[in-house]
Amino acid sequence: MTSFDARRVRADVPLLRRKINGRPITYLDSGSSALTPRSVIEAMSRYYELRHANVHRGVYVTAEEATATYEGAREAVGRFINAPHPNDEIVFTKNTTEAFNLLARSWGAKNLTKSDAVVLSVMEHHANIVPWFQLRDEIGFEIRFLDVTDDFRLDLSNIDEALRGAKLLSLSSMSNVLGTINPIKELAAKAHQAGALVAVDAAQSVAHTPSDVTDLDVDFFCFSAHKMLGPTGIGVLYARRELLADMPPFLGGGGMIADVSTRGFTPAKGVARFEAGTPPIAEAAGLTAAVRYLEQLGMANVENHERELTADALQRIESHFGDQIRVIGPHNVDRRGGVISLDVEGVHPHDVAQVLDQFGVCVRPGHHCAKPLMKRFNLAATARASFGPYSMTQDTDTLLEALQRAVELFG
Amino acid sequence: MTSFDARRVRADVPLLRRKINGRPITYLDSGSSALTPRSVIEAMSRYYELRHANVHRGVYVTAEEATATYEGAREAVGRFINAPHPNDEIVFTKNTTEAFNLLARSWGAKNLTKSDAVVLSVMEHHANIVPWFQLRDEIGFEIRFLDVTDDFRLDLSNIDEALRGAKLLSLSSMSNVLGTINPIKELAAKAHQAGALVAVDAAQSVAHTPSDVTDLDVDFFCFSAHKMLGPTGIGVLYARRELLADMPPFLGGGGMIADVSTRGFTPAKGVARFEAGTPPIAEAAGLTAAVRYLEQLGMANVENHERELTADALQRIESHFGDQIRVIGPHNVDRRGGVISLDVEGVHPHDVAQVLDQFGVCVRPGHHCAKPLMKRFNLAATARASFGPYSMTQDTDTLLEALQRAVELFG
Amino acid sequence: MSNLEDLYREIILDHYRSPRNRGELESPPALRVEGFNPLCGDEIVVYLDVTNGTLSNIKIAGTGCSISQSSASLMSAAVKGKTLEEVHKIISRFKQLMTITEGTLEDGSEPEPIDLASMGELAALAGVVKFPVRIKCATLSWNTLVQGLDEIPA
Amino acid sequence: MSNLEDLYREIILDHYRSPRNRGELESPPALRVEGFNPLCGDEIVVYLDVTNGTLSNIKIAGTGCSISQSSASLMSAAVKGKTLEEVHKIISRFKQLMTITEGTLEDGSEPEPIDLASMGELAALAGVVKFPVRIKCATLSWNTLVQGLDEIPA
Ligand SMILES: Cc1ncc(COP(=O)(O)O)c(C=O)c1O
Ligand SMILES: Cc1ncc(COP(=O)(O)O)c(C=O)c1O
Repeated sequence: MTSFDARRVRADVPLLRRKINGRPITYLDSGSSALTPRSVIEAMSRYYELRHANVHRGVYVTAEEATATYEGAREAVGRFINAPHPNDEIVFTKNTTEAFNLLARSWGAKNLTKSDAVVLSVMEHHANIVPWFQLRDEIGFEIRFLDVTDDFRLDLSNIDEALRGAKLLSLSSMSNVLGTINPIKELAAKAHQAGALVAVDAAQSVAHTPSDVTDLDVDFFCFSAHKMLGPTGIGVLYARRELLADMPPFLGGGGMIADVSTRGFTPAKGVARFEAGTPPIAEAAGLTAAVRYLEQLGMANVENHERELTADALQRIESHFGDQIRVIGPHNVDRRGGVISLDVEGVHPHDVAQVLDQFGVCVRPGHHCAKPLMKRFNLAATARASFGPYSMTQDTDTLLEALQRAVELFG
Repeated sequence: MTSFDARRVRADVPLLRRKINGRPITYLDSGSSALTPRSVIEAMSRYYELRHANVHRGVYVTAEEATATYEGAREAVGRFINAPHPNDEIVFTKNTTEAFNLLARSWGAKNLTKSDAVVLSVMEHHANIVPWFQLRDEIGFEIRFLDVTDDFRLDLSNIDEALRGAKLLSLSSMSNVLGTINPIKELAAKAHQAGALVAVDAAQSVAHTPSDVTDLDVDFFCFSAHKMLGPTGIGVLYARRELLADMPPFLGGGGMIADVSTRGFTPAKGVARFEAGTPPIAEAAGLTAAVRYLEQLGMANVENHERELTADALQRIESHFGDQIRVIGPHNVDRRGGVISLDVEGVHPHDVAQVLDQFGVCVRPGHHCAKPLMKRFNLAATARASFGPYSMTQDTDTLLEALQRAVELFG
Repeated sequence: MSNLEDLYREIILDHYRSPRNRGELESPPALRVEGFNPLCGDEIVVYLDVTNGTLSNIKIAGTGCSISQSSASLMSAAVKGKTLEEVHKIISRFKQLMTITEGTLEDGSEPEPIDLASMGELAALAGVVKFPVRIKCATLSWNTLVQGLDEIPA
Repeated sequence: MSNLEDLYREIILDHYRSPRNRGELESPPALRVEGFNPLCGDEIVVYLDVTNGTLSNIKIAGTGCSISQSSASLMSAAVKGKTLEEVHKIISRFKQLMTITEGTLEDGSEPEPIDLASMGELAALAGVVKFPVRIKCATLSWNTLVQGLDEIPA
């Protein structure tokens, strides 16, 4: 914690100076999208002001600089998640969702057949469910869902059975509804032993805990820049080099080919094969700045800071509201991140969020793109508060004040 | 021309103040990617500083504002290309390339069978070729290529035959190598008569000529923001409402579903069905600003301005260099845009671009993602200069000076 | 600035806490129509009995927020027992109430000037228009009703 | 700042205008290897005759820019008639010349300090490293040669 100071992070984020309904904004929706520090915004402005050009093939100075900016982001991201060969393993997509579609349509379409199985969990985000359904509907493999226990953990009681004969285990590292952190390293070892590859939906964890694909020993790792203080419009698929080298292309077009004639085409080698068309160049500059910013904070510091905030918030919600507000997620902060889903007795999440908005408190009501999980717990929706590195206890204070009003209004 | 003043446009573009190798930059690569005016850069910065949040489902103020920003871009783009029902017809993609992949994988996969045919042309960009090859390699329809004449026009001598029994005619409105403007309106009428739908690759024309999908009477229209003074990371697929309503989803994930269970999913209705995951929100803000900027210039003014520049440049290149430099494209400015591909006798395009860079002149060497066209004219590459609304005759002056040096060095 | 009291008027909270005409009707003979707001997961089911040109009975089932639930309850109270002609008038008046932004009801017709006094309890929903994202909640049951009426053979 | 004369030295322009060892060899017996730069469309074909551990003949075909063409020509002149051992030494010295940025040759080995004087005409390519995008042009023929040598049975 030495050098970490949330007040300084807060000062770096211009949006946190805004007032909402007469009150300073209390941003508790980092789980949907994190706020951007000034350095990220400026990295993109500077890019457009000084060195914007299309990448690759350019010989002139700004085109070389744009290319270096773009390829530099691969290095930065690779370092951030400890990918051994960034230039052969980091593919830029538009978001986590596209990363999973690429994975399904490329690796999946090539390697899965009718008699195979893919293992997901009931707590997955739709991004890690729907692409598999779409592919399955075409080629007919089996999709197995690991259940979630009543205390909001992955149900691993039948994991060996679930993995038997499976080709892929694809799991989120942190649930975007429950906050639950899954034991990816242990599960990856188990899956590999069973002969399955391992894909991780790291969208929710990447800005809140350290990421190390080498230590975790996973094969695919997907996330979005906008959840890690970076820009919209860019996401990442990490794929282990040997696997990526064998994956057929997904989107077709310029930049992903070795040759094209009027009869057919030959795809390019390496990561270029998966990056058709003009890539998100300014966004790559922003992502690099976001990575640098998080590295300077130190991801272990961020994790500690958010764990303390979460422990405090969980404790205060429980002691203040008792049975009136149910937290849909683990109650202690062991293997749990700063995503707090609330079910307020007698008040619909939409109304909770509406009342909170009046206090400048930003939380998200809804199914959070995790309908199977909602169904598992018989909920239509929750109101979700989530922390970022700029969050502080004063945010929890305002949250409690506003929740109190919601409870009173509908009580 | 009344109010159009290229000097003012130039003053709006920060990058044009840069010096390259000691000389003011001469940016002649707008065909690859256009430069961004300050208003576009600021629209994105302001978005991040004031109202960044994830779209949809949000109840709090900034989430509503972000949603309004994003949906507002649909309206702005719809107005710009005269789409009758923007909210049901404008889909945001990451670039033109993704737009064509979406078209092929959604409309194409649903409507094309082994016995069908799709008509393209030899002058298409890979973005409008490779996705069709990929789909064909799976389902086996016929792809017919319209040829290009020796004077760089679409060869329409056998158009009726080519269209016979075809389900789709997919053509660029302006060649990114030749500058040739194709007679889309006439061809669309012919194609419709023959029972084929019409898709337009407007990537190269959208920032240089007025676009009117209603007047052209086309069914699909694809382009990228970064070629129209807007940001990287966002592109557009316009699809006629009745067609879009029937198209199955492409990418799967959050936001494109009506329901998801552990058994399967139901897709959402409308444009949402095609926008899985967190969309390019800041980029949509930038695109809106770019549209506004171009509207203020007036696309007819831009077209006139660039036509004058092109006529002047073509004439001067010919009179100065004679046979030493061949222009690979139409020689008069009738139905021709400001893309000028050069073949310099005895000097490889790579070397041309390298010498030009020394003068601060930015041109692009290469096959311009149009390999079938290159093969048609027996070229490996050209050096391409292309104009934007900020281009002026002084750019042509410097281009000529630098070309002279290239000819001398290798002569 | 709009405040919470504009949205959550007493009448609305009352209809939310004690919804009128809650339940189901056997279908057939009743018409059963489902409405769905995919964004927030709200679901509504409207049951309609139409006899001799009169909406003789209506029941509401489903789940949703206070605005969608109270709007459904207010709607049911307003239309129950009315002739179809009157029902259509009520719908069109409600529609006007909601059309500070365009296209709140799906048939796209134009709004007219509105007389709040004539609307009874429904007028309590007037505050919703100050909260544009909630308009979808308020109109869910009404759109579902319209859809049901469209299915009734003329 | 780097200028054009660094890149386009006289020797380079000379080898570009009058390429050495241009042509083809019948294959087989000669080994034929293709190199390809997908970014700029340059293609190179290298023909190799190896007899008794010596690169007895080499021919270059294909098209490309002045840098890729002259580098191929310079290469052919440098390696022709040399033993394979000597050829590998020349390759590794050329590699060092190009490694201001990492990974210019594909085998990823480490560079050592370099003695320009010992390199003869090849030293003319030293200016290329100041133009990082052109390194790919200069190394195309060399990577193709390496690929060919790898295919020769030991
Ligand atoms: C005619 C044409 N089509 C398609 C594209 C592809 O656009 P993008 O790279 O933005 O997908 C381009 C630009 O390179 C183009 O000029
Ligand atoms: C766990 C998880 N997976 C995937 C996603 C999808 O990310 P995106 O919308 O950036 O594609 C999200 C965010 O919504 C998430 O929280």
